[in-house]
Amino acid sequence: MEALIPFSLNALTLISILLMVSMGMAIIFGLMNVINLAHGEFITIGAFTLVVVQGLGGNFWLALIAAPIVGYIIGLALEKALIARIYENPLHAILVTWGLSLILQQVIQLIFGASPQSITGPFPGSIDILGVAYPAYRLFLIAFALATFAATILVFKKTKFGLDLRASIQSSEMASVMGVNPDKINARAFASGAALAALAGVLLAPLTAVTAYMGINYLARSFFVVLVGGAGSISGVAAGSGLIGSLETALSYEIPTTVAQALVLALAIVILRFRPQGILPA
Amino acid sequence: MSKSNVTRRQTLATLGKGAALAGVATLGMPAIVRAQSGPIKLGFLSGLTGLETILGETQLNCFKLAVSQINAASGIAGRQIEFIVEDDQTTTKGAIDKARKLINQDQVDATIGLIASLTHVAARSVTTPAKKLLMYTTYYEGDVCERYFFSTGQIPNQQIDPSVEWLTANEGKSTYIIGSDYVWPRKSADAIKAAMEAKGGKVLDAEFFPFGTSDFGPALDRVKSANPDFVWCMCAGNDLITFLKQFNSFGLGKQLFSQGLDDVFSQAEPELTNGAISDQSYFMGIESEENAKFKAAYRDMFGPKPINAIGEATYNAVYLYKAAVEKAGSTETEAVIDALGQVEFDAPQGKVSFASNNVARSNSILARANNGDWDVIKDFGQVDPVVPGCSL
Amino acid sequence: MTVTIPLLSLRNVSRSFGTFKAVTDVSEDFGPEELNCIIGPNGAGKSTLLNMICGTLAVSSGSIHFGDESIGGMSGDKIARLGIARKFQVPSVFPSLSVVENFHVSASNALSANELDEILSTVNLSVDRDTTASELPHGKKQWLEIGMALSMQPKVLLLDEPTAGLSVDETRATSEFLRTLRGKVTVVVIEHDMAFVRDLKAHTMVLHHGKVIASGSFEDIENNDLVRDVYLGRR
Amino acid sequence: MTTTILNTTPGQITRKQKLGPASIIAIGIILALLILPAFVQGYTLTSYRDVLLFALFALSLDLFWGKTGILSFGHATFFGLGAYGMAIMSIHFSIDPAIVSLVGLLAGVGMAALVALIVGYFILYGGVRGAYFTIVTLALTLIANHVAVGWPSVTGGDSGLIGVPPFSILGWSFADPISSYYLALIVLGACLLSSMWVMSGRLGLILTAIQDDEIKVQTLGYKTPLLLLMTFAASAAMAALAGGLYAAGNGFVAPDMIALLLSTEVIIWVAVGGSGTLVGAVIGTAIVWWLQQKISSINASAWPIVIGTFFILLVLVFPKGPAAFVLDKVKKLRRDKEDDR
Repeated sequence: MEALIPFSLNALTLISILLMVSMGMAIIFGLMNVINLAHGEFITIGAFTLVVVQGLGGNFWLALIAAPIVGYIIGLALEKALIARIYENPLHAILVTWGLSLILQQVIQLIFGASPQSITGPFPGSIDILGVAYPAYRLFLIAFALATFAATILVFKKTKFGLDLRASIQSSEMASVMGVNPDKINARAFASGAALAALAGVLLAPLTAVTAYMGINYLARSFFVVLVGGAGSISGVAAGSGLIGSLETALSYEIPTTVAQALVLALAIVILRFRPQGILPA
Repeated sequence: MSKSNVTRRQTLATLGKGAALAGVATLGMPAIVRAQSGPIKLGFLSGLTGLETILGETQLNCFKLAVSQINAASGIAGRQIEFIVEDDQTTTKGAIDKARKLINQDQVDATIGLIASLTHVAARSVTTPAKKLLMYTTYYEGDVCERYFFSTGQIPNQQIDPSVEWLTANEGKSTYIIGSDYVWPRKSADAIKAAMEAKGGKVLDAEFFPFGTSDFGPALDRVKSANPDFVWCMCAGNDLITFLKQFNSFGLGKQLFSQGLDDVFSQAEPELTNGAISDQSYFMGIESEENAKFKAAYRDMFGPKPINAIGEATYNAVYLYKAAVEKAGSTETEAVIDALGQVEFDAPQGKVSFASNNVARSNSILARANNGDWDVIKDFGQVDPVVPGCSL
Repeated sequence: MTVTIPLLSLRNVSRSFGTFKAVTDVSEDFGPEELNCIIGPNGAGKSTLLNMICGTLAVSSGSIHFGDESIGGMSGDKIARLGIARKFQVPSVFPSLSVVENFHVSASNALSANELDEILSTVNLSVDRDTTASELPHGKKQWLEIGMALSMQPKVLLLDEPTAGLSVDETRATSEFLRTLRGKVTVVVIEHDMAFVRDLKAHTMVLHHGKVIASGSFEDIENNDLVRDVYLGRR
Repeated sequence: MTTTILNTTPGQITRKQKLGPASIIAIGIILALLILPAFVQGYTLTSYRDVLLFALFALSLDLFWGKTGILSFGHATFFGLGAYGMAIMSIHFSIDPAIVSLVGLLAGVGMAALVALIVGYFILYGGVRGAYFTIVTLALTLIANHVAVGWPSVTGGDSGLIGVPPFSILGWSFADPISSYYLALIVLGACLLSSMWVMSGRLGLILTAIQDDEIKVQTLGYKTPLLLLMTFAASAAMAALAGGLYAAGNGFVAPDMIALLLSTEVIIWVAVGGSGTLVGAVIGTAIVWWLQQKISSINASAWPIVIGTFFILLVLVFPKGPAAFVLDKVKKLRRDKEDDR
């Protein structure tokens, strides 16, 4: 029984990480159908916002507010300048966003240097849960990820922006007849996706090395979370993260982690054969 | 990369054109004679973009420092050193392409550098058949035995064996290994097992994680259950930082040992590395006249940046090459290789020289990180490298 | 053509989407080498029926036979290879290929130069042979698609509103052309345009709310009260 | 019907019956490459040989991506399987040296084709197309790379396997730079010309038609998943052929020959040459290789920025590829001149 607690907490941590990094992807790839290979760099931008904020004397919480704003602004600018021209052609999206990703990585490295950036996270100690000590920050991460997820769902289900976005995805012609400007909605949706990714970057920074290349580690997996969960639905992300995260954690207790990760990816391919729409389609 | 570097490259390019013209003028001379006058050409090849940028930069700086010192002091046997810097992007394709360029197009006399194992394998596939000298300057698993390949970093018997001796005597008899999933940690784990067992100790388990692992939680959970006397980490590069962050947050209260830690890591993350033990051939804290001069010169040229063993080994490689050329009286590869076995250099870490297996006799220093610096716990002095069955 | 064409027969064919019944209990024979029309108001289930015959949609219950072979639930490409060709409602040709290339793709066997010329003149596209399909006007796209169906040398030709969007002249030409097929191939046409159906003098079946409410010669249908109420009466 | 798909009797497909500009360019390039060793010697020639093999790899991707419009992000998997097949066969098994290269090559090519068939079956028959296919194949490369790194007893792990013998067959050895260069050139030339020939026939038309409207092609009686699967497998086999020869040429394999970076690089090569032209893949590979050599030697950190910017320009300025961009300009110039007359 006691062994089960750290196991479930570890699984929850991984699920939360996947959830955080995939929510932005669920909007940009899942809803808007843009293959964004620069998604990882939006995460990196978030983490480096934390580096800058702390460098200027601010703290983690300030960065947690600043990063989504920075992500939103950069996302908005990039959408206007580049992404808006590539909605029609997935191949163009792949090339442009991959190019963008290379440029962002190198520019961040030129500005900040190659060595890992030092940052300070909140909650250094651990907390006792039913007699098992577990790092406090991880518990915070789990709670924060769930809260962000719930908030995102609410925005998409209840606000006008969410409705407009879903309408304009169904049919941009219909949406414009209804008085929605699809260009504006697309820009805001893309920027929101970037903002969520940047938020994930701040949350990940206390757990991992902050470098210009940190984002690429999350790219392929967030695609998979969205695909397996069901592109086109935000709630699918929870299903996808839940399945991949718990499976990977469980397998890693039994077989080498490398093999476990390969196995989970292979399983995802098989799932797509039988449920091409994902576990929880729109 | 800094602007000055670009200008330097441009200067070199102009120099190169001058050399080409000189080549036309002396076309009648036998090639060997022509090659023995004019500047000596060295190739620097390493990962300057991508995941190993930080190590590659330090390595390149140390290389440039050695070259500029030698050139300022009238060069090698009166000849100036020209150098060409190439980026292997930490890929085999990059390493092969650039090694070929250095050897065929730039016609360098020797190539120095490299970090990741796969790049030295790739570069060797070019340099060894071409019978050109390659000097590798990173501590590694140490199983290469080739006439044209020299290494100035530590190999397991210089790094792991002494560490295990001290750890089993002072920290305890059991350890748990966590490493990145590639050859250096895997082969080193075998060496650790053998060394631990020889001292009556035990490796409880060894786990290897793919590059870019974001969560070590489950592994740390298992470490906790296994309850080893100390934890041995061989995660590489950024994954080492990730591991340290999570290791500290779990607060296991275990001593951490990692021979991947050095001044570059400890100065970037003083809090994270605090208290960890490492074994390197070089730490900035070594007190010697040579090291003081080395650090001062480095600081003058590049500012207050950390130097690590990989960098110092690169610095040593240039000087060892210089000594060998002067001894051989020629840059002809075969003669230089014969001479390399007979020369030594007063390095920042102490005297270094090559053993008969082409690996440098280097120091082995056990130290503990203390707010970014390293306090020497025990200096094992110079250790002879052992590559089973290799004598060249 | 000397090949005997088997009978296309539907027995109690139904198809539902969730709780909605698009087609209910349709039984009908489409006689060999005969012109057949299916008419009915929008949403009557005409296209659904056609989709089931050519395998794009699975049959919920009932059976479709082509000769001795049960084709309900067979994959579309297999049904096509049995000799059932289909023309879609919206002209569906390959826009990035030229007219000739479209025929090369559709033909069941490699076309000889003569066969190609024959098809081109049949559908009146000889001058457009190297035009890219996307550049053809709407009417010519319709003809191209009919030509593609013919190049498969089909035994059954299913046509979904072949005159949609055509001019009066073009419609007349289509009707004339279809009559020349009588006796060579079984033709099933879905149509809206009553004048066109009358012109064809075809065996006609009327669908309403997914059910067959009448079937017979066009004269019979025209004089059927029920049909007049639900469909013809509205005109 | 399938038997007639590959059938291209001359004179049948009128628009393609003349030697098109692409074929003329292809033949021109091959002829130029034939006499290259007269001007380039020694080890530099081995660099050109590797460019030829990478061009073959790019050709294999263009065969699938360019012709079906479905982008595979996993082609490095097949290149890598070819390389590892060659290396594992020649290092782990004691096979008669007279045939070891052939066995290694066949093993690699066979493995690649098999993996393509299995994975292709799962996703192509599952109806996965477009962007989804791209992401799934991306995962394929990640898995393959995990296996290559994480199974050191077979693959040599991170540092790979060294000691792959030069390609030889029944005593004919291609060890020296010149013969291995010609081997690569012959294989590339044969693959290029034969795939151009096949693709100019009905199969090429049908694949283009699938891009336009797959359902319509099905109603014409074609098993479109099967056609896509076969093209994918052929493309994978060709990639493995390139990989196997590359491993034999350089004497070793390493996990970055089966990694995502290589998968993206090959996409760049094809995109630069203009996808769908086949010969463009070869030209694109050479151009990018040359640029990469030059730029990264001048300033290492400039290369990623240059290539990134190039990608963006590629889409925004010349979406059909720089080659097509230039060709269009030339055509327009010519047309303007004719108009003037």
